[in-house]
This record gives sequence, C-alpha cells and structure tokens, in this order.
Amino acid sequence: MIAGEGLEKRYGRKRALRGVSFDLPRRGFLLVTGPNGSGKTTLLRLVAGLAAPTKGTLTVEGERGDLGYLGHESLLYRELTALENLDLYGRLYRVPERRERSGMLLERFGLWEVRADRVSTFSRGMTQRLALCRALLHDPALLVLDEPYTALDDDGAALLDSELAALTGERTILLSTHDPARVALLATHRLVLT
Amino acid sequence: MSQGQYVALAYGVVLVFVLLWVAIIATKLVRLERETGELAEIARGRRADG
Amino acid sequence: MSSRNNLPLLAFSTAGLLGAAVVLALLVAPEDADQGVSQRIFYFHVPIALTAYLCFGLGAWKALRLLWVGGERRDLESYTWIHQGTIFGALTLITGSIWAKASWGVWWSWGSNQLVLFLVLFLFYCAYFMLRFSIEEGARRERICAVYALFGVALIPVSFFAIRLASDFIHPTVFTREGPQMTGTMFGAFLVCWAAITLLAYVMYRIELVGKRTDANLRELREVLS
Amino acid sequence: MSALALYTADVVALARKDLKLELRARDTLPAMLLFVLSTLVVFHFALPAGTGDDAAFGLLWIAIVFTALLGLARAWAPEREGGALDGLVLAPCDRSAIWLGKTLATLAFLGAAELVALPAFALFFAPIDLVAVAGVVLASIGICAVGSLLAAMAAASRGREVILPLLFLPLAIPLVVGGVGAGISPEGATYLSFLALYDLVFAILAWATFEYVVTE
Repeated sequence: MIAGEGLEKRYGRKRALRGVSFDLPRRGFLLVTGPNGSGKTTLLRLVAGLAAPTKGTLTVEGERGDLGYLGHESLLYRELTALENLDLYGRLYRVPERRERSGMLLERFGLWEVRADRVSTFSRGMTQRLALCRALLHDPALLVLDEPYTALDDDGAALLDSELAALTGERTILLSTHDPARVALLATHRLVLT
Repeated sequence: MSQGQYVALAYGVVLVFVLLWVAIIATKLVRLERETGELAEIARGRRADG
Repeated sequence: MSSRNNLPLLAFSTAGLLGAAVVLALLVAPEDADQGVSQRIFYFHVPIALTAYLCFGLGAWKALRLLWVGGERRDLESYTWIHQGTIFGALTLITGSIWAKASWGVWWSWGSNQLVLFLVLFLFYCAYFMLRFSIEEGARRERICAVYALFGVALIPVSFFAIRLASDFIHPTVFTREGPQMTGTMFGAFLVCWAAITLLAYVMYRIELVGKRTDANLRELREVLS
Repeated sequence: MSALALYTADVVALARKDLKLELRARDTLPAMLLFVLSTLVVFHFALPAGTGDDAAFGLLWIAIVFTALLGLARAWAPEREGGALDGLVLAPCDRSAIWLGKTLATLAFLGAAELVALPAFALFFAPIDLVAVAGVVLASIGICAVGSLLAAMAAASRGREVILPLLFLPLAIPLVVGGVGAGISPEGATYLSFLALYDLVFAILAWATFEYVVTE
C-alpha cells in the first residue's frame, strides 16, 4: 500500500511537485500521466525513496529490497557487461540462483546474445531492456517504472506489455508515461499531474 | 610601532570586524525591505482586483 | 528558540558588557611584569579563540541534531554558527599575528601552536562555504554540510595533536609561550572579556538567524503571491 | 549467512567491481603511476643541490597526497556515468558498504602507485626505513577513508573537480605531519600511533555518516 498526502518537493527555488495526494492499495496499478515538467519523475523518485518530500507525508509499504525501480538513467555500469551488471545487483539484492534468473530475464528480453558485451556498446533500447531486467531481477513486490516505454522498439514494447500484463494484480505497480493508451486497460488507478 | 600601538591595533581590528559585520547586516536589511515592499505591492494589487 | 523577543535586551547587555571588558582590559588590569603592554591583547585574543571553538562546536551539534532529527531550522542554525565561528576564527588569526608581532617582532610564527591550528581550521571552514554554495539548496545539501561540519569538529583535537607533534620534531621553534600567568584582577578582567565576547557571538548569531529566517519566509511568500 | 558475512560479501563485490572496471578501462591507475613518477622527477629539479633528505621526504608526501587526489577525483566516475549510485543506494545492503568498497578499491590504486613511488624515491633521493613505509601505509588508509567520502560529497556538487582538493587538503594536513614525522624523526613510533588514531577516528566517522551523503 502506498499513500501520499499533500506531497511537495522543491529543488532550490524551483518547486517540482505541489500538493499531490494519492492512495494505491497493495497489488494496484497506478498510472501517472501529465505534461513534461509536471513532476512525474520527482513523484516516482519520492516513492522509490531516492528523494525526501519537502512537505507532506508519504508512506510506502515494504523494504528497499522489495522495490524495483526504473528511472530515466539505466543505473548500470557502462563498462561492465550485461551479465556482470546483473551479477552485481543480484548479489546486492540477495537474489537466490541469480545466474539462472539473470539468464532467464536476458533471454526473455532478447539480450541473451549480447550478455557478454559491455553496456557501453548497447543501443539506447537495449540499455533500456537491460535496465528492465535489473528492475525485475529480484522479483520485487513494488515496481516503480518511470516512462519505461521510452526508446523501446515495437518488439521491446510488446515484451514489456506482456510482462506488465503478467504482473498486474500480482505486484503493486506505479508507472508514469506519455502514452497512457498502451497500459490504460491494466491500470486500476490514475493520477494526472499538472 | 610601539607596544601600546599594537594593542590599539588589535582592539581596533576587533571593532572594525564588528562594524563590517553590522554593515553586511545593514545591506541585508535594505534588501529585505525592498523585497517586502515588492510583495506588499503585489498583495495590494491582488486585494484591489480580488 | 527560547525567547524571541529578548534580542534587544540581549544586544544592549552585550554592548554594556563589552564596554566594561574593554575598560577592564585596557585600564584597570595591572600591566604584566615581563610582557608589558602587549599582554593586554590577550584579554581579547584568547576569548575570541575560545568563542570560535564554541561556535564550531555548536555548529557541529546542530548538524548532529539535523542528521538525527532533521528539520530545515537546524541546517540554518548550523550554518549560522559555523559562519560566526569563521568570523571569530579570522579575528583570532589577525589578533594573534598582531600579538606575535608585538612580542616576537614577526607577523606570523609557526611556533604558536594555537595560531597554526586556527589557520588549518580557517582553511577547513572556508571549504565548508565553498561546498555549501556549490550544491543545489535542499535536503541533500543540508545533510552533506552537516556531515562536513562533523568532520570539522573531529579535526580540531586531531589537528591540535598533529601541530604539537609537528612543532616538537619537524619545526623545533625558538620561542613558544604558553600564555601569561594571571593575578587576581587580571583573571577577573579576563573572565569579563570572555563573557562579553561569547555573548557578542551569540547576539550576532541570533541577528543573522533572524535575517536568514526572514529570507526563507519571504521566499515562501513570494511563491504564494506570484 | 550472518549479517557480517553478508556485509563483507557486499563490500568485496563492490570493491571487485571497481577493480574490474579499472583493469578494463585502465584510465585511473596508469595515470596515477605516471603522475607520481613524473612528480618525483620534477621535484629532483625543484630541489637545490644542498637540501637534506628531510626536505626530499616532505616532497614525497606532496607527491602521495596529490596522486591520491588524482585517484579520488575519478573515484565515483563509474557510478556517475550510468547513475549507478542510485542503483547502489536502492539496494538493500548497508550504505556504508558502498563507502567501504570504494575506500578499499581506491586504497588498492593508491597502494599500487606507492609501490612505484617509494622505490623510485629511494633511488632518486634518500633511503626509506620500515617506519617510514609503515607511515605511508597508515596514512594511505586515512587518505582513502576520508577521501572516498569527500569525493562523494564533491560528486553531488557542481564544481566537483575544484571542490575536492579544497575539502581534502585541510583534512590531509595531520596525515602529512604523521607521515613525514614517521619518516624523519627518531620518535617514529609516536607518529605511527598518531596516524593510527587518525585512521580510527575518521574511518568510524566516515563509516557512520556516509549514508547521509548519498541519501535524502
């Protein structure tokens, strides 16, 4: 369960978020939409715990280990290979049989052939797919996805669709996007930021 | 310089520092006064057409 | 803070106490036997140094509270205390070098451990402001500045030993003086000076804090109105 | 596994990642090695003929401090490139493990540079005894422990290349005193114990406060 009450976030003089309140029950799917600069990324960083609200209260159920975050940045080491990145995060997230799970995810997201290549050699779309693998690696109870469809080609987007479909109702999901139609059917709750 | 002059210099430096600090606070006061004036202006404008 | 309205009273009593301190230090206190007139610089130099230590200590204490309990208020307080500490630290260096010139004929002497310590601390706390102004205002800056302030207060004793070790072996110096022996009235004058300077620092701190809080309030007002 | 074993595993994994990155990218270590050597050579020309060993020893410490600064400036670069620091902060491991891993990796690079610098110094300038080497080791621990944390602070600020030396040098002064003292003074043991005290105090402080530097 996640609940925000009068959330505000200010970076120096600029106020990124003002007076946002929402409530998302466990296993719900919250779709966050709004124009650029409306604070979608800020809100998701608050929920992920990467930033603290300047005002208002935010309660997020579950510990850090149960959270899968996908941001604008890949959060990956560009000079490590795909497998090495997943291996490192697998250790830090105490993932049992992390090699098998990494292999399965890479396979599912079509990255198995390039598993030993460095991320710096990846295209933007491939990096995004690997970042998705990283976010899903420890099978988190809460998924925070900030515009996950960016840079994904049709196949990648289809992969993500099926992944989201499988997880809806099973995991709590927070997803921000510019193209709400894509996941409109799955979403159980909506939040529009202005 | 004689010993006495050094003592005077030391106490004088302390006085100068405090006066400098007072001057800096004074400039801040002036700025605050201007800003509150601007805000009062906006508020009056807001009340006029409110 | 405890009582907001006693600032004017505080300011007046500080002025009075300072006046008394100056009179005591320059006129009433007997002249030091061997050091002569220049010893009178001590009545202000040492209290200023002690006050600087106090300011750095309080700045670190507010920083610790900020990390423990949080609150933007404590960040402002820590910042203002450290700002006071730097002012009094600079004063310590200047009055100390004047005293060095008066008693040893040199504007700077590595032999005086306390002066060297203040030089190190001065460098350290100038970097505090450089750090503070190069980070975007917000929770992240508050925490980083607080951690740096904690390092500062840990640096004081460590540097004190380092400089003592340095002066013992690496820079054997000719003239180190531990400070004059004080008779009754001298010590009385010293205590009054110490109280006056400490109170002065506190009043300056309170005034600066009022300024900073007004700034913060104004910014919110401007947002609401604009 | 016990909490300590998990913590150690995290630290080792993080430190190994830095070593792997460095061996692959090879952009920090070679630079540090060449830098320390060329600095010593420059010092040779900077020192007039008659100066004693003590002065030369002081210069060794300038070389070590600035080589360390070179390494520390790049310490968090891999984390910044892909935003990986957020990834590490989100992981359920203790945040101090991130600091300890980085400290150990930086210590390895600095140690490698010193492995080159000390023999070169003995060759170019003056012999080094065991106490001096112990001083270098102890001081290097302090340099990396404090330096990694300051580098993380600098990484969060705008002028990060400029700000790091300003933050680092005042805190390095006691280390230089201890290091030089251990090298040239007859009472070397006092200086070594002082360095050990510094390491203990500041390592614990850095260990306890690192979390507040990387989170909000």
